[in-house]
Amino acid sequence: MRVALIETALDPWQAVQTHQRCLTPGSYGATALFVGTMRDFNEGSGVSELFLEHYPGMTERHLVQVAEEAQARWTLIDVLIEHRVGTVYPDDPIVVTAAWSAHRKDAFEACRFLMEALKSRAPFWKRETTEQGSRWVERNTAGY
Amino acid sequence: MRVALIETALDPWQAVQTHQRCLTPGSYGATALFVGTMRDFNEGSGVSELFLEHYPGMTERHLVQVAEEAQARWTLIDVLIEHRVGTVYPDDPIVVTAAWSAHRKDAFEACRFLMEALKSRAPFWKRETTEQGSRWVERNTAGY
Amino acid sequence: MAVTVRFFASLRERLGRDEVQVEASTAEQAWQLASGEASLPANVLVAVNMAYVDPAQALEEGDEVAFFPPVTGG
Amino acid sequence: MAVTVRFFASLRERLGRDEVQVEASTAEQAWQLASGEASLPANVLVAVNMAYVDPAQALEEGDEVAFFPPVTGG
Repeated sequence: MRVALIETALDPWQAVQTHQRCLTPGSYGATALFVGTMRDFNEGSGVSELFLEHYPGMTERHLVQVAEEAQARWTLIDVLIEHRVGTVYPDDPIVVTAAWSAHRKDAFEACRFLMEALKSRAPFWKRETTEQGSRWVERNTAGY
Repeated sequence: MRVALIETALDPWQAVQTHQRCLTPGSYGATALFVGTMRDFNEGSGVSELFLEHYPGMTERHLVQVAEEAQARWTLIDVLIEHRVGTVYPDDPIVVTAAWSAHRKDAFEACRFLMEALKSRAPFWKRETTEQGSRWVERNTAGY
Repeated sequence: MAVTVRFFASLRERLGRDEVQVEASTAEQAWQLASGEASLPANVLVAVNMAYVDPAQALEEGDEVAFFPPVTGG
Repeated sequence: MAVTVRFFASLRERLGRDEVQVEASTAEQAWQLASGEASLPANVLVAVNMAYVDPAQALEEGDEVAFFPPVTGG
């Protein structure tokens, strides 16, 4: 399991490839991956910049809990969560979640669970900068 | 939309990154990806080699139909399907499906649909080589 | 109708043939003539001109009729 | 109990404070003393020592009590 907060540029494809090198070749048949990327619009406004605040200590702890819960609920070979903190710009990756399994059902469901659980529990807060100034994002969009 | 049959090594991470360069930066917030990789075991036997047969013409046509159906059913920015044909070995990627959307719900559901629809409709057949010789795979495992 | 019949994967190996020309008016009849077997096995899929069809479908001159086992891609 | 109260994100900005030391026996009471507001807004989340808790939970000496708005990561 790998869980990390990233303060500089997050490269999700590199993160997954690097992590995958630790897995036993031939053991997994299914990799499900999700990448959340910063959009340049939200709720009708252009967004030029996003600040990602977190709660050092608590955030990492909850990401680990989410990863452990996925491993308990599905038959997985491994999971990965990396999440940006600090200031990001449009087109920057914000988060990557991945689940490796022998079979695709477990990988798909676990990967989606990682994202939904992370969004509902891990203490991160987004403040976005628009033409009208900066504002805190009040809620996430529905995931199911 | 990109749909391709690949006769040489398939690099799913490169495929996704290359395709993503065609998309408008900042337009998508969600990328869901699935990679199917060859395992070295199946139904209790070790597998050393897998031959992927297809029906030239019909296979491509059905991959395009699957991609178009995903785009009709979900709000997507783009989709990608690449599938290996020919002989593959353990740890080789066999298939990648990806869906880009503004929101994660559409990306997750469409990516999973691409895989399930592809597995149920696109004419591919696997013949695997085990210690006992070679055998045709009779059916896929359940996806939902 | 003169049609081209194609077999794929395990079906091609079992029947020992790949492509056969026959005169048939339905896919079922094309199966009988091309495979030499009376009835189409329940799990065999049928495509005419690369689209899945019901085996009872009427054929047209020059159609390509394909028979193959359940697909196992992905 | 002497506890450390921490505020995050929009709550920190609205209250104009980041970290406050107070003497309180529950998280709710810690809120009142640290924020200067009588009641805890319904959508404010409460964590004690980095675990989510009910605001009525009793505190222990040295606890870290955090208040923050709905989380919006991912």
